[in-house]
Amino acid sequence: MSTLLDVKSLHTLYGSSHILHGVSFSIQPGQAVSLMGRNGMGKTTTLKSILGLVTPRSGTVTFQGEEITQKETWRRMQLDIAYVPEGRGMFHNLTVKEHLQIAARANRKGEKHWDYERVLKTFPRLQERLNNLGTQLSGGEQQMLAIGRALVTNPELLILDEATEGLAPLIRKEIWEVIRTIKDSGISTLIVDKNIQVLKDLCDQHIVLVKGKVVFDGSSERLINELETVESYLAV
Amino acid sequence: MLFQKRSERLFIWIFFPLMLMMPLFLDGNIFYINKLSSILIFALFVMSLDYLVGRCGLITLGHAMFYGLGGYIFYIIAPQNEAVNFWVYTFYICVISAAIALIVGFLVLRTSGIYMIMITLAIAQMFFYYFSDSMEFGGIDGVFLYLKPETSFLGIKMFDLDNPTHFYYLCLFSLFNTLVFFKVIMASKFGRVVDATRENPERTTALGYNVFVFRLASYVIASALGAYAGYLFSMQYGFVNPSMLSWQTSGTALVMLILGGMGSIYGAILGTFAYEGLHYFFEHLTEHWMLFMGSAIILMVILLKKGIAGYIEKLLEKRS
Amino acid sequence: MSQVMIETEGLCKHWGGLKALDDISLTFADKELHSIVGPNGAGKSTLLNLLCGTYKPTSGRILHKNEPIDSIKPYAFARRGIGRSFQKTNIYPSATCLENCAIAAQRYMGGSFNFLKPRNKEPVLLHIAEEALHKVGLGHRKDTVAAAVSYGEQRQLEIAMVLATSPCVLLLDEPMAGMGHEESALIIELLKQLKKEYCIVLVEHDMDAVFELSDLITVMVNGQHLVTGTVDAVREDPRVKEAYLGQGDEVY
Amino acid sequence: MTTSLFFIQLINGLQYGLLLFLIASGLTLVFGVMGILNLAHGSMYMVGAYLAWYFFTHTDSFLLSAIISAVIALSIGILVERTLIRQLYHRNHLDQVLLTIGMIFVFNALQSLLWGNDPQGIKVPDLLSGSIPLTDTLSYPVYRIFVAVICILLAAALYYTINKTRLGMLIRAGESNREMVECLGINISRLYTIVFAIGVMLAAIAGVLSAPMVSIVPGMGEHVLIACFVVVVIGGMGSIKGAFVAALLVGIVDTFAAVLLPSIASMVVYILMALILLVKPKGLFSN
Amino acid sequence: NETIKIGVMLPFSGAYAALGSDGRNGLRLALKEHRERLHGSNIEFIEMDTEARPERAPEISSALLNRHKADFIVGPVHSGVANGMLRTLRNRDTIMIVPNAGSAEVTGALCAPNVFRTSFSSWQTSYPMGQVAADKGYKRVVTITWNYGMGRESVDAFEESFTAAGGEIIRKMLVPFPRTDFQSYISEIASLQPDAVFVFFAGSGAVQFALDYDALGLRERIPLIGSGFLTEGTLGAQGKAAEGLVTTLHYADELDNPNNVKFRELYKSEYNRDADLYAVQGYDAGLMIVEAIDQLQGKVKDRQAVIEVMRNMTVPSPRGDFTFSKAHNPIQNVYLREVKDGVNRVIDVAMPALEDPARGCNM
Ligand SMILES: Nc1ncnc2c1ncn2[C@@H]1O[C@H](COP(=O)(O)OP(=O)(O)OP(=O)(O)O)[C@@H](O)[C@H]1O
Ligand SMILES: Nc1ncnc2c1ncn2[C@@H]1O[C@H](COP(=O)(O)OP(=O)(O)OP(=O)(O)O)[C@@H](O)[C@H]1O
Ligand SMILES: [Mg+2]
Ligand SMILES: [Mg+2]
Repeated sequence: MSTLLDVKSLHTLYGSSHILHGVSFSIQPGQAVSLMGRNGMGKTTTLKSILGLVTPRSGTVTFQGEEITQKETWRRMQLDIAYVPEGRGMFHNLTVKEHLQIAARANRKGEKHWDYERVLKTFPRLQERLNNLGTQLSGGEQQMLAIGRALVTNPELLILDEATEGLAPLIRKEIWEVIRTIKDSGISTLIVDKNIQVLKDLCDQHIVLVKGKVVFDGSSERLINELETVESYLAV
Repeated sequence: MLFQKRSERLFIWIFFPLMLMMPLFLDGNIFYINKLSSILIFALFVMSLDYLVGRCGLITLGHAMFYGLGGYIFYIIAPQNEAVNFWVYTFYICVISAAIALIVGFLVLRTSGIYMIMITLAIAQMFFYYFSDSMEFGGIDGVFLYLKPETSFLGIKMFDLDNPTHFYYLCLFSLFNTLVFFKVIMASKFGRVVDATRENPERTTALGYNVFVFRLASYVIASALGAYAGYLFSMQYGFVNPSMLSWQTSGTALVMLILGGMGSIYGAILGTFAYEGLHYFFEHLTEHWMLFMGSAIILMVILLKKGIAGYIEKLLEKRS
Repeated sequence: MSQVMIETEGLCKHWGGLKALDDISLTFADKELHSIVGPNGAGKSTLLNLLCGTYKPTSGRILHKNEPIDSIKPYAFARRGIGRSFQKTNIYPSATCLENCAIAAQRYMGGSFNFLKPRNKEPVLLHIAEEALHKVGLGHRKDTVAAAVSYGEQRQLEIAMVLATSPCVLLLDEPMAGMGHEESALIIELLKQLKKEYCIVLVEHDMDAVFELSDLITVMVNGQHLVTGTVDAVREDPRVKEAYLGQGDEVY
Repeated sequence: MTTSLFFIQLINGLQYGLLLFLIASGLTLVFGVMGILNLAHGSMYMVGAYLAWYFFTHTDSFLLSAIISAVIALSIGILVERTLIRQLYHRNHLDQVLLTIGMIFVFNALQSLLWGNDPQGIKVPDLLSGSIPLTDTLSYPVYRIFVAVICILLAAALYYTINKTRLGMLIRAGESNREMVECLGINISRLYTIVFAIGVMLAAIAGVLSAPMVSIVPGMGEHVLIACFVVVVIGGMGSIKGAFVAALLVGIVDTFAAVLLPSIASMVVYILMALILLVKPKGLFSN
Repeated sequence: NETIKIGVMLPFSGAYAALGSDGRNGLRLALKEHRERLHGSNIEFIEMDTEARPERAPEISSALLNRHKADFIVGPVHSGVANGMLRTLRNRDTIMIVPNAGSAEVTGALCAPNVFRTSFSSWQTSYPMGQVAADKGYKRVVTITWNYGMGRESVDAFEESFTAAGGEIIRKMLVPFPRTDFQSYISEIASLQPDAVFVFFAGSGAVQFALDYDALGLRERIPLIGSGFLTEGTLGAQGKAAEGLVTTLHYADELDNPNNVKFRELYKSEYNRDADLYAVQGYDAGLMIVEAIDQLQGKVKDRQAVIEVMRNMTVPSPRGDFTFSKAHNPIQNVYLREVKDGVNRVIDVAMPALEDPARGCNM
């Protein structure tokens, strides 16, 4: 099967500061890919460039063989991409229930693996907070809701920025389990997280950014072989 | 340095010398001098609004209340048939309006954002109707001041207020002082906290500042200066009218401010001149001046992202 | 054991019907780092918010150096030297990093009602601010506008601002969240230094850091106090394992 | 005051309140829910009244002229959002103030150019022209009852849409975080265009429905503008229920103040607002 | 040939815009019609929009006086604006002609040699109605008006003659200006059951009051009388709600005299709309200027002479000839009118050659 997401030499600037210097990588269907790097290296910027939340100066983004570099964000998302932003992007005037209701939809194939009930089953804490407003949740609950909200769109590609930030260890484990399940069900994921120990088992492929450049792009095997170099990139 | 931005220095070096010489060019044409004086007065008013809106982040739609109060307080406290001292009454008016601002501020500053806009509007409307429904203050027709104050200070008579040119210089002098005054405040340690309360009041509280008190202080300062502008205005034609307090006056000032560029203080002058200039120009062009005025405003919002001051700053940045 | 800095007695906070905090009595001693952990929504941030005056307790008392402080104004907490960082980044985005810290430093330096003194003409104050930046490893960013630094750096700035107020009690809400390894390590080092001088209350899900730093750990579950103890005691407590840590076979 | 007069005044107050809600409904949507400060709202009310008058004199059918006016208003709304408002979402809220004040100027000029400055009026549609006697001197026009009923229906429909439907949730979500809504695959721009246009249309429909009851004059929009903002804010931003209650409250208080406290009658609404905001700084029905 | 400058200060936008443009049209018509009597002077009009905003009045009048050096300044419509203008124009080197604003002060406390009024004083339009009401046998009357100068003056004038003739005012209602929500007041009136209701409202207030009064069913039960502004320029908007209203005013469209017929014809052909009161008042201001230029053979720079001429002038107005009182207010007939089939029909002369008492004027 053809490549799911293909990113080619992205250059992105904020005003006059050049952040991404030709980032390229690709994701195959069903793969889980990690994106790692120290603070401020451009991980978030890469994700935003893929989604069209910032406009890259040059480079292309191709999804399922279709070039989407010029598309508006919402059109890209309708191709069944889902996004969990860093900072969680809660709506201050919507309840937990409404967060899930507005996002829920079947994907382009008409499948509905994830729905309201399944999210609540996965994150029972949310069940107890259904009528709280988004910003009246604890930090971790917000993170769960953000992930749940992304899942109910039944994506082909799930993009998580700082996937487990602010989650308790047990819940974190839970999230990794969820990601493993969705990976098993054939959904691809692109994960930004700092936990290299987990990522190296969970993901098939790993990308490391340093100062807006891809310095490592390889399989878990290669990662384990070159763990020391990579860890030096990440300053572990 | 007080004036940090290049655009600011440039503006001040062009504007004030030009204005100083203006009466020479105008050759004593009373109308133009009067017109310029009233623009300068209004610019002073808009500047005090800029301090509140642009600097303190306190948006009000009731600032004109103090503009009007400046006039009415003068009418109320000054004796009818005796010329009073200008400086003494400046002091009185600033103090009385500051006292009113202290009470009003104490109430309105409990709210924020759109709610504060509305509560300032509400209180201003109360004053508006108080004066416009009253019999003793001439109702909606307003009242007249028959005598202008005299301006001697330590025995030296500086301005003759019946002389339009003198009055003009008084306005220019006041505007310049106000500009410097605000600049000094904003560069001060007090100004640092004011900036902080605007950007993130929650955090500022967490750092241990009593945000309310800083806002109140700013509100009082801006209101007293707004009243001073109204005092000058009422003196120019010897005439006080409730429409000075109307929300339309507040709205117009706000429009001038946004047009000129918020938060820069000197943008207030630019905005006032631009608005009045356009108004004057279109009004003499056609009876349907509103159409052109409206279109010009719309165009300017769309094209200028941060008002005229912002545009000038961008131009200078590009060149350097 | 050293002097008690902050003490809570039967502290409760209810949101409508929800008991976010239920009868919490704890003491926090000077020169100790006391961690609070617990599952998401356990009420940790709520507790910090009460300790620093952002919320008012539904019932119960808070004592600072044996004086009740639950009825004083929010800003007065900071004046007593109770400084906090926020879980959700909370800075002055359009000011430079240095200015962010300068605002914090000015609070305790005083002179905030000085209308005339230029803000940039006070070397002592700027020095304190700069030092705070250096401590968290942000020295090189001092002239960058806070909005333009990355998320992780903003978290560092968040801590620098608390330090710049020269507090005696530090309430830190997930300071390491979103930070990379290097920065986390830096903060851990920093906290090790700081806990020699300050009373620190730390809320954090990064258990490596918690175990490494804490003198005492309190575990909360569903608004209730589960257990307080030393690192080893808590680590091995089966109730904690069940409610929070898991069985210890996984990496966090 | 006799009991019967009391009840008559109560009815007057309710009716005035309902009319206020009608005029403010579009503003509740555009300003309260979407967070766009549209000061030209009053102008659209005026435009609606003038359109109704203009088409009524040409078609002689109230219904037809109402429909045409609504369609024109909708198109104006779409046009304005697409070309102007859209440019300002990323900017300071105050830029919207400036823009919409510019629009007030333009609408006023166009009104005077197209329709002149004379006061105009249209007669109540025949079907609704009767009246119901209340006392031996006073009777109540059927048309006003009809308008009151429409207001109540409108309030219910708005409440349901905003609070219970997915569309309503999306609009609210957009006010909170546009970018995130877009990240859910929703064309927030189009949604906002439509909702803004509906807000504008509601203002115009209020003008149409008022046309047989009021004098159609230049500047009629500016008179109602502040009252509308008062209603939305007292009710609590974004709350339809709040706006409805606030409108009735303002209507009743204003009506009774006019006859009982004539010396401060014009201030009473503002005193009410100030008091409410001092006690509940975010309005009556805010979260 | 000299250029004579006429400054026009009227509202061309806002709520009074219609009044402003009619006044301006009338003024222009007079000067155009009598072109040959101008002794070849060039007439230059300088038109300024007052927007009916009093706070702009001093500035604009200062512009006309000081910058344009206008020989005549015609304006305004609005009394508040008039006050502001008087402040700058009283006893200055120009002639001010007020074509509408009826506030008592203009030819009362603030009267001045160089200030004339071609319209009316509020007293004049309401005083006669008191007599008429008493003659009709009304005993108990409620008055209602806006709480502002003109309103209070009109109601007081009515009260003056009505109580003198033995009537009683059982309630004086003052509505905050410019409120146009009258329903609660009308309900109150209904409960008082007076013999008649006297009102002073103009413009949109007049339209709205008549509409509400009719809608609540009072028009057939309690007669509505008022100063003529209740039905002036508003009949189209009021429709059948105005039928049967009785008012007093110094003009009526239907006035049967040759000047009026000619004027209305001319006006219609020139501007393609029907003349109204405001057009007449503007027209009369024009006639005054024409007459002064004619008599002084174009030499209007000598203001004293102009004032002398104007003071003794008889203006051949469409409302009937009128002269000026010592305070420079018209001495004119006030007509009794009733609305029939959408027109103000003249029933009678309520008071002939009525002179305003000019209280407070010591000229
Ligand atoms: N809005 C902005 N304006 C200017 N510069 C920015 C902006 N946002 C980010 N940057 C800069 O871009 C660089 C990359 O930021 P980005 O947020 O992509 O980093 P990151 O890898 O996601 O870091 P973190 O792990 O801390 O989230 C940083 O140096 C930051 O300073
Ligand atoms: N303003 C509020 N209104 C209603 N409920 C709230 C509010 N704030 C917090 N809560 C609820 O109170 C509970 C405790 O929240 P708190 O933020 O203290 O949790 P926490 O322990 O900090 O969790 P986390 O580790 O996820 O940050 C949560 O269940 C949350 O939903
Ligand atoms: Mg990031
Ligand atoms: Mg928390």
